[in-house]
Amino acid sequence: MDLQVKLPGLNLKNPVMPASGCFGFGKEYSRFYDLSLLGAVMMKAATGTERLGNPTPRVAETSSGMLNAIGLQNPGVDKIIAEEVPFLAQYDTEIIANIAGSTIEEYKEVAKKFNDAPEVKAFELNISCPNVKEGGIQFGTDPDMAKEVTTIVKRASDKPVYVKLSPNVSNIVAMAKAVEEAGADGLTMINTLTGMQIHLPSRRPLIANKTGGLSGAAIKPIAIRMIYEVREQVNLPIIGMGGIETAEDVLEFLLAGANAVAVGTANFQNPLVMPEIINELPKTLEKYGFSSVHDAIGKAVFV
Amino acid sequence: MDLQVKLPGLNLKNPVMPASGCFGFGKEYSRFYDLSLLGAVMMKAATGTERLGNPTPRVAETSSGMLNAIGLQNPGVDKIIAEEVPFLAQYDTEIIANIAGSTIEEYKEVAKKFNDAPEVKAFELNISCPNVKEGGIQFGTDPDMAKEVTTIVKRASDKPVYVKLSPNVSNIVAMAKAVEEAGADGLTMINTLTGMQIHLPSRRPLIANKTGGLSGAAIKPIAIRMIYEVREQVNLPIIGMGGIETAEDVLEFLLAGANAVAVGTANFQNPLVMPEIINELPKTLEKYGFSSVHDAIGKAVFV
Amino acid sequence: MRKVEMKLVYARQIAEDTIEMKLEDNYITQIAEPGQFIYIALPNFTLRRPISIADVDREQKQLTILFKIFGRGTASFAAYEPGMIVDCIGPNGNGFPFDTDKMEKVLLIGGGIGVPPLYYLGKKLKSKGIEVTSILGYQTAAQVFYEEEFNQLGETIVVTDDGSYGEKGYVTDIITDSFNFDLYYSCGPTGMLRALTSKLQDKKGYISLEERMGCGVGACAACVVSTKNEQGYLKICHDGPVFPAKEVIL
Amino acid sequence: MRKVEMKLVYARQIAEDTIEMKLEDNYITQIAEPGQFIYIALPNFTLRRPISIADVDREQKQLTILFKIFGRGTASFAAYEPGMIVDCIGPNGNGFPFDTDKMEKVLLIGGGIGVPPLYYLGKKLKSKGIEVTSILGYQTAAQVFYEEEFNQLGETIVVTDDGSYGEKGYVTDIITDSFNFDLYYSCGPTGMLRALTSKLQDKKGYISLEERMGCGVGACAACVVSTKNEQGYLKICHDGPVFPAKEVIL
Ligand SMILES: Cc1cc2nc3c(=O)[nH]c(=O)nc-3n(C[C@H](O)[C@H](O)[C@H](O)COP(=O)(O)OP(=O)(O)OC[C@H]3O[C@@H](n4cnc5c(N)ncnc54)[C@H](O)[C@@H]3O)c2cc1C
Ligand SMILES: Cc1cc2nc3c(=O)[nH]c(=O)nc-3n(C[C@H](O)[C@H](O)[C@H](O)COP(=O)(O)OP(=O)(O)OC[C@H]3O[C@@H](n4cnc5c(N)ncnc54)[C@H](O)[C@@H]3O)c2cc1C
Ligand SMILES: Cc1cc2nc3c(=O)[nH]c(=O)nc-3n(C[C@H](O)[C@H](O)[C@H](O)COP(=O)(O)O)c2cc1C
Ligand SMILES: Cc1cc2nc3c(=O)[nH]c(=O)nc-3n(C[C@H](O)[C@H](O)[C@H](O)COP(=O)(O)O)c2cc1C
Ligand code: FES
Ligand code: FES
Repeated sequence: MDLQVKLPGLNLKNPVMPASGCFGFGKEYSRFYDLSLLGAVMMKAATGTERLGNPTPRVAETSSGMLNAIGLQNPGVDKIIAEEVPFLAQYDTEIIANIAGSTIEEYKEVAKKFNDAPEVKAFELNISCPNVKEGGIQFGTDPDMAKEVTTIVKRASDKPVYVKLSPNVSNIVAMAKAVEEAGADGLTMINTLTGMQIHLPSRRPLIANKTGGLSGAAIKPIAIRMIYEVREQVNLPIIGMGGIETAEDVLEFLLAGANAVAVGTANFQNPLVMPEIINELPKTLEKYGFSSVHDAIGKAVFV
Repeated sequence: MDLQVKLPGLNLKNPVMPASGCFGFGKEYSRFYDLSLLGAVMMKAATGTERLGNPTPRVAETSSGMLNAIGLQNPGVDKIIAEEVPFLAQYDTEIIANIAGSTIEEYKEVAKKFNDAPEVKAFELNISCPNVKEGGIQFGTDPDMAKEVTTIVKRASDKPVYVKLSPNVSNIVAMAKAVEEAGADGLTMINTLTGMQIHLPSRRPLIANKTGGLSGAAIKPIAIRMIYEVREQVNLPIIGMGGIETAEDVLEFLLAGANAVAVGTANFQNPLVMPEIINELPKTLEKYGFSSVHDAIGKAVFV
Repeated sequence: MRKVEMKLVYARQIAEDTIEMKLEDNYITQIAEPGQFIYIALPNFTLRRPISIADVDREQKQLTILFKIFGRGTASFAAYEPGMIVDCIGPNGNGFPFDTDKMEKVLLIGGGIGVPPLYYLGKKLKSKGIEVTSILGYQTAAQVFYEEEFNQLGETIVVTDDGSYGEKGYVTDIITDSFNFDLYYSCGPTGMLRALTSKLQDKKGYISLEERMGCGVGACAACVVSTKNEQGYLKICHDGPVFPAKEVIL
Repeated sequence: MRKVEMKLVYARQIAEDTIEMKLEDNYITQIAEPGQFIYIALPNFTLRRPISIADVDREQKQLTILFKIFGRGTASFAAYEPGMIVDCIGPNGNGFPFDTDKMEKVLLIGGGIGVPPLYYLGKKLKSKGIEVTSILGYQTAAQVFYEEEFNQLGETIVVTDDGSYGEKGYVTDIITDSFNFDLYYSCGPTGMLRALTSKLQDKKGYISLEERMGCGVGACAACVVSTKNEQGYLKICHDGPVFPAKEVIL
């Protein structure tokens, strides 16, 4: 069974990769399995300088999901290039850098630095992190700002840019079209939905940041709907994510129009989930009558 | 324990009522228990004339939730007033009419007719049903259109109008403020999030209408977040809903700023869920140190 | 119709992916009629699963169901062990109507997991002196079940799609003009019901339908079927699942 | 650290809402150190639950855990029966450091469900000839557990908040200057640790911390704690849960 997927800048041996922020820079999960099994690795968000993130508690459990408000804790782009990228580069997999910032200037700076790291094959432009107050949320829900930051990052680097879309919008297609016009090479979707949990004993939001991003199986129907809508109207490749737990989920995303997929929260439940999915995928494709991953992409959209 | 809640037009003996569309017009559930136990009943959506709704399948199961695309099937406002309202009026509970339509004219007409039904104590203005293609969705995601329809309905009737907000928006506070300006007496939130499921064997969206509204425990964190945000900035009473299954969930909604709550999907799992919640509520309030429902409202917001 | 706790007293696999269970309670078993269903809650699944009542023993207070492991819900239900409590609503819907004064011979046509409700119906009809002939269709030999039970009711013809057991073909291939009956009753996949009702359009018959359900009690309008008359949509869970064959549009 | 299936071989309630379990496997039991934890998956809960290792029997390949029924996850775990398989990651984190050459007497201070990891530590230290004194604090008599087990390790003082058993008060009330020890180890609620570390600020000690976790393996940065030095945040699941008392900001 042919699992390969070719996307701008990326030759994926299979369509499965970890979602940004759910896999650190790979070291911890490399204790569980060989990272060369993965189609790619999306690194944790990088900002211009070190970020300490939000106070704790940073996570809460919800029905079939979880909330997180990590707040972009990361050692900063320089340290990531010096210490994390070389570790991942040992493996036979593609490295995608997740770029974040509070200002357009910061996005540009991070992009420029990663541009000089040859091991990094593509960028995921994180304009949708709901946990950064200074600006992240506006970039991700306003088409004009999304366009602007995409344009700047495209100009600052020659690597393919996949823009990560926020689901917290009235019109996902408008967002996708805006970044398409700005020259995005692809889309990744969806980021988390903004949610909250109240801790009854303390009568306060449980997450110290009050709100957090909802991820996990709970949001899968929203991810599928948004990918489907965007695939109908926009010509960019899509890396889909949001609640993937099984090979059947992967196929559902492919049918809805994703070209590849990322797995986030499910890693926390089962650190071996990605190799297990990759292992199951050929059987699952065959069961539903597909001869390759490519064969399944968008099949539920254009009929 | 005092469970009473007073809201514009409504004297609720307790804050629990069925969510519109999940309880029909009460007849079916009256076979399970005495509807006088309920604080109120939100009737299924009414349109100007009979609607047949969407083709089947109309529902799909998701992780901790479900999708529905009933499509406003209902016998039309006249028949509802003639046949359904009198049945509900037998019970010692408050009746709320859910008003829907494809045009502003239709909303106005339905409101006018219900205005003459003395048993109906308040309106829930359904500007957010994602399953009506002609216009419903625009009303619910565009602040100006929401304002317009609210203004018209307010003018057409003297009953208090609770506007039902859609969660499929970038900025829920802007929507709430818009309808507040238009004279809304209260808000009900949230309606369902638009989602989709792909049926793998047929390679097509499972729901005949393609997309459906996601409800159930999966969406509770989004409902809590939106209610909290609106409560911080808007002065209208809120009837909260989205994933309520237990008395602790009710308390969570109250703390986040809801003045009363509605239970939807959970009725399908357990037809007795509302009497069970009402029965548990005093113990739950006591456990967390509250002396009445009123005492808990908004306690997590203003601290 | 009530929400009751039924006790699983017996479970076995009787064919490929097909489970037979007996459930005990004081209420549903005392009033259930052939064609009605129970609506079963499974932990951690949002929606209940509708399963037809395949037989009832009022004295023993036991109800039999037969179900196929289809998706994740039925798979988890199949793992239940005797002694466990099953959260059920029932009996739901309306059963197969019959007026024993007006009929002598009936034909039962079941397809796959549509066979079960016909068993309780056939038993009831036979006990009232009606002559029962049954045609039971399955995909393949491994999926055949309840042949012996139907044999006790009257002439029974088993058909398999691949001919690996009984006659080869579809149930509709079997029904020739030589069949002589006043009324037919059928339950099975929609494709089969469509073929059957068009083949038997001159006959009076009742068919039992399936649709994805929300509430299961008539409140949500998820499970509708179009009718040929002015009634518009009917609710399968509430107005059915059994309908006169000529009334509904499949 | 691996993902393994452990077999539940023994379970009993040992105090109010408090369960003791023994789990069997070939891997975790062979390498687990005092202070490490296992990370347990429960069906239909998104996140795993971290539970400290309370004792290990390498020969029997059994590991003991003690946990309190706190919310829905631990309640569902408490209903597990012997023979069932438990999906665990472990052993996670770093245990309590000790250098037996440099110490003679240690003080263990446990609060409530923070007591368990100290038991395995105390056993290990005693076996190396270290003198162990334990102060165990509980809310009330009904919640006291493992007093007998700690008595085997050395002098043990039980304290309850309400005085219904042992001394009345908090563990910090008990520690007077007459206590003589080289090092202390503690685990318990954050409030207790805060009071304790400030009272014992001149002493060297190690404390075990709790925080809500995502991955449990160091990848997601959910479970951080601030440090007093240039390290910034450390991850409790990966760099802890045990930290030098003077290094972290509670
Ligand atoms: C009135 C009625 C009587 C039935 N009687 C029987 C019976 O006696 N034996 C038997 O094996 N099956 C019967 N079915 C079908 C049975 O309900 C489905 O096979 C079952 O719900 C599938 O659940 P799942 O979790 O395995 O599948 P999944 O695909 O995981 O289920 C997902 C959702 O789809 C629904 N669904 C899937 N297939 C069907 C279907 N064919 N009909 C209705 N809902 C469906 C499920 O209830 C659930 O809500 C009956 C259906 C109806 C409507
Ligand atoms: C390193 C470590 C070791 C622990 N060892 C033990 C032990 O030996 N015995 C014991 O009884 N308890 C121990 N705990 C606490 C235990 O993990 C929680 O009581 C448990 O996770 C609560 O789960 P729940 O489903 O009952 O509660 P819920 O409130 O329903 O849980 C909801 C979410 O919050 C998390 N959570 C709730 N309370 C805590 C907490 N105190 N610490 C971390 N996460 C929490 C849960 O893991 C879950 O993700 C330990 C915690 C940590 C971090
Ligand atoms: C703990 C956690 C941290 C995350 N951090 C990031 C991040 O740094 N950058 C980013 O673009 N997305 C981040 N995400 C979002 C995920 O990459 C993903 O889009 C989302 O979780 C949906 O996928 P899932 O349901 O499989 O988890 C994070 C998600 C989680 C749960
Ligand atoms: C089957 C179904 C039908 C619904 N029909 C309506 C409707 O007619 N009008 C309306 O305003 N909301 C309708 N809703 C939305 C609910 O009233 C409620 O806002 C939503 O389901 C969230 O609550 P829950 O999670 O408790 O179900 C419907 C929901 C479901 C599940
Ligand atoms: S399932 Fe709700 S009306 Fe039939
Ligand atoms: S829980 Fe993920 S880093 Fe500790």
